[in-house]
Amino acid sequence: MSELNKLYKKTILEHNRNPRNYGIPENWTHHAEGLNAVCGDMVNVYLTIKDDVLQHVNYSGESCAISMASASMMTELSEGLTLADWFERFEMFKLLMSKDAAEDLHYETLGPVNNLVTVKKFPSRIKSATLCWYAMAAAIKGEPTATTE
Amino acid sequence: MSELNKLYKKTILEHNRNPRNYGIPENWTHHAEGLNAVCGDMVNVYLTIKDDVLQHVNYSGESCAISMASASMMTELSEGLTLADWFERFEMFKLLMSKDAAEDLHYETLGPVNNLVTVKKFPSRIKSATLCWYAMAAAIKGEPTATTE
Amino acid sequence: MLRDQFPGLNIQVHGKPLVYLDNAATAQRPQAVIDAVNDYYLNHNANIHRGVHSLSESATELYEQARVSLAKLINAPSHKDLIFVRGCTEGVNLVAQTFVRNRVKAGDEILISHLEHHSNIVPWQLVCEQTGAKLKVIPMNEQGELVLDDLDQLLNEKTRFMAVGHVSNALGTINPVKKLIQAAHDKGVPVLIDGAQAMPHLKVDVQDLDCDFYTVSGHKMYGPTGSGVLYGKAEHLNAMPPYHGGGEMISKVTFDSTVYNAVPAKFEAGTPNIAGGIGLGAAAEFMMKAGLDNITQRDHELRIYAEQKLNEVSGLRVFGTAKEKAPVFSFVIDGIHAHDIGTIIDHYGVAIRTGHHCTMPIFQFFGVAGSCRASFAFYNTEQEVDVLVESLHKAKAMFT
Amino acid sequence: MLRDQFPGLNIQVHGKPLVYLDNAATAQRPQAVIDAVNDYYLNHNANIHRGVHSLSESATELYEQARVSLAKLINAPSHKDLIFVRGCTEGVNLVAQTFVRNRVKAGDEILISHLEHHSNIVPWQLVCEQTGAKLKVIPMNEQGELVLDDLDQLLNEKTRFMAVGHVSNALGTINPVKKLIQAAHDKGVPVLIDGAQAMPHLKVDVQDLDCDFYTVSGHKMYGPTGSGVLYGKAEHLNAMPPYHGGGEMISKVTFDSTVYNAVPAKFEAGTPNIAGGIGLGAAAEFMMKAGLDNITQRDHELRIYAEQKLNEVSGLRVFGTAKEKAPVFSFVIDGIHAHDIGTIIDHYGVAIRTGHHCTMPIFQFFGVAGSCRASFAFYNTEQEVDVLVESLHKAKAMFT
Ligand SMILES: Cc1ncc(COP(=O)(O)O)c(C=O)c1O
Ligand SMILES: Cc1ncc(COP(=O)(O)O)c(C=O)c1O
Repeated sequence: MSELNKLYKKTILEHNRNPRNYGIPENWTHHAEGLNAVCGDMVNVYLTIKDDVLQHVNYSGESCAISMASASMMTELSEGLTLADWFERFEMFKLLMSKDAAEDLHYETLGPVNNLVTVKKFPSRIKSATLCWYAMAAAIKGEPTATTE
Repeated sequence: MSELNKLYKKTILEHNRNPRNYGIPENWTHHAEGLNAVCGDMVNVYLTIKDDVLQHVNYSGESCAISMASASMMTELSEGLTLADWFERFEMFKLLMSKDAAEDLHYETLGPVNNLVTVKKFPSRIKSATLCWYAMAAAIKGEPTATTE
Repeated sequence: MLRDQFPGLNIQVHGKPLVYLDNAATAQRPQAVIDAVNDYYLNHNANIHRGVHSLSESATELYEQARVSLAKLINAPSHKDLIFVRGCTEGVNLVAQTFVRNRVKAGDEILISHLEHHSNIVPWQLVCEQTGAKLKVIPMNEQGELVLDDLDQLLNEKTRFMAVGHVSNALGTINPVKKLIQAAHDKGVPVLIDGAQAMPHLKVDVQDLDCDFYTVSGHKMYGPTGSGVLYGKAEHLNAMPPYHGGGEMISKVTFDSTVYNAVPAKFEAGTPNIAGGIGLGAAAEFMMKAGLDNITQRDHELRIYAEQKLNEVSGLRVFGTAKEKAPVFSFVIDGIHAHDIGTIIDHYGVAIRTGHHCTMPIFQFFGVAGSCRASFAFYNTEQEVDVLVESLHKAKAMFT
Repeated sequence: MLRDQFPGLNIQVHGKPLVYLDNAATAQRPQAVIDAVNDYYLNHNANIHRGVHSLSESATELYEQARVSLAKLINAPSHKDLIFVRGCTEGVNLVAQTFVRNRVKAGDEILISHLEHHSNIVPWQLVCEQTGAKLKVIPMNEQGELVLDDLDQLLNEKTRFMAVGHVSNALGTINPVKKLIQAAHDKGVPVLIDGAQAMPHLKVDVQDLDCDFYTVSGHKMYGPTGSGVLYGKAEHLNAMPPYHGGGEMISKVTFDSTVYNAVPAKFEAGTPNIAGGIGLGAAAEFMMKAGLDNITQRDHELRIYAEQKLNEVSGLRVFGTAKEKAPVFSFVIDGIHAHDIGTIIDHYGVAIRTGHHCTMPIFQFFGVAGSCRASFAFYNTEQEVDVLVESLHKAKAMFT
């Protein structure tokens, strides 16, 4: 059972219970919807971008603990970053989630997001973790929707 | 090999080499084309029917020995018959060719046509033997083409 | 025991014995089906219908014999009324494109129900897009049953076709299809029944139902993947234009014109899934031997037991409580998302499906994104229900 | 020896060892393919793509891995450019209906060749019927080679699409497809290559060919029946409307509207032939391991040997004597109809095909109703050629 306990770590469960930056904000400059075709999960990301800096990052949606925690941690990590810095972290995150990556891969800059590293052992759940990131990338690029690859 | 020799009996081979009533006649009252969708065999039947009696029965086409012999023997058998008598023989012939029929089934009235009895042991060839009969039935009924069932 | 004939059940998942409760997605296959597939590859490996050699003859014989078995299983008037297809989805699309598309024009209506699988929704949406016809929907109630109060208006002079599922894959509801067919026929409307989920559970009699079309997924009725049949009334099949063009479906081809073959060949262009068809025949024989009544009886026992056990789990809510239902349970548990439940109980060997089960409109109705679905087959056991329930308690413990 | 890996060859027919020379109809499968199919049914029996449970995950992994193997075999830019289909016929029909049908109008032209299989003729006739477009045909010569002298006129400003076979199933001719594709592209015409008969014999590189679509029959390349792939350039696949409606091909369904999934899922509605796809992946791996160069080399040896031996039979005439050809021999013998030859030599264990081989126009060209066809695979032997020739002598003896 240890794999399972690693997946549903305290941090993850805590973010799931108390998601940060959750809910539709009053104003935003960018928005996109993420759709997971396989299971029907949906997540909406709302951004306020000013001078290429992510001022506010919010999200809404109903989804599993992995997806909730991932989005919650992503919003915390993202706020205040420049777009360039954010895309750098997105690349790291993709590597963290890639099936072939080392089991104990860790990116200092990703902070608590590293807690998601075990997800890659659960192939059908990887998209739960990545959906919000793809949605956010879409929002930044001005695309209305994202589906996980 | 005996099955094979029974299939390609002397009578059959002889009819194949010297088909009776072969060729397109100058006149006819009824005609139909028989098509075997599976192998592309075609046979054309030309009839002269007067007062419900089959005055002349001819056929043309290029096909295998079984088909040639069957058509040749059919034309010989048919000439002079009333339509009612012919359809009676058609029913007998269908029984002769049916897979579940006794191996040594024999209908006195069918005469030499009984030589085809072994065909039913060769499922893929049954249609070769029956095509001309279906074509003739179609011709009598005024249908332009027949395909074996 | 019948269960012993299903080798796919004898495996371990995460070190635990598999508890396979995802039968509505795809069933396990009995050894007889696996053997029939292998027997074809090992002893009769040839293409069918076109050969004069013995191998091709025996392969053809096996394939056509399978069609006969299936016709017997659903009591079709003739095996010639059965078209081999990849599955239900292809069956519905075939009817949509070759029977319905040419009969409808802008303003006409096609009637489906709220309980349909996407495979019995999207093909009709495509036809509507292609023709300007409108899709109408028989509504459902909180129990997951169809509401037939307004059927008389829904079936009106604009209705050209009705397509309804026999059993809901998401909720298990058994629809009153015979009654629906009767009502449609009273208005001259032909009907397709999506039988994907009925076949594994019920005795289906297409003549008694009097449906115009009936679609069957092989892989859900213990047959091979990529197999299925479409039953159609002969008068329709004979009148319909072909679907795919290709070998086998023609009598004569020139570059100027082509003469089509007779039904069912007309609809079976190209080399079919020969091994799949033969295996599906074996599945039909298996079911007739096991006895449809026995299967239905076993379904009923499992359903009653599971219903009771699941209702004892606090915070668990079952969607779909129709009086007539197959042993299919869609449920959610307060505070734990379905996917998390699925992942957790998988670690106890329990395989269920989570999500929308290709029936998004049903879950839109209930206002949730999806559910957990435990779907049973006759080979499941009461102990497996217990393992499911225990594992659900483990999931709850993890999240509190 | 590679041959030993094909258990379907080890059988007796009429008490004689099987000499299987009907490979162009369908191939035998290596044990590795049969094992892969069984492994799925025994150890990974679940539906794919939609499950969070381990069984579904591993089935999905196997299925998607098969796609990767096939992409490697034909050197596709990405495995996402491959759509699983039932076989070549479905591949051609899919392209005809979703890519070509919407691009042509009355008066436009679709170009095929005289050497095509019905599966690459009838789908285009159907499109022509549906749209008023005209079918044009690249002619052939007595050798069974395409005559390209008038290609410049055949590919004109009205031409909207070209569909040509890579290798003729009836004559074995290997067409200069790369040259044809280049010529078509020079006029802005997209091209589909029917690769049914090329895959078992040749190294196929879709990027080198630069074809827009390439269709593959699994059962002819040593894979399971009911399997195949359609390769398409990503830009086309992304732009095409879906084919079948159903589960898996959608992202979001409501009764009002539906959002389609990304390629390849967009074209893979419903439960696919999972076991078949997995088996086809094993066939691709088998071929890469055996080595395409070795296969082609062995083909060449068999072709040279058979050509010589058949030409020694008096009264025997071979149709199709192209310089570039696969080991496929269509022939007739004076005074004996092809079907009779087929039946007779079957009694000596020799399985060949007789008839028009789903290429009626080719035999209309030669003025005969059909032929005998002996088609070889790399696992055939010189001794088998000898048995074939002996049996032909027996047939001749019987008829004289
Ligand atoms: C050249 C060619 N094209 C297409 C096909 C059709 O392939 P399938 O029957 O697998 O759909 C065949 C096989 O008969 C063929 O030989
Ligand atoms: C009710 C229902 N209809 C149609 C389908 C589609 O069947 P298949 O996936 O075999 O094409 C399914 C299976 O998912 C189903 O449950």
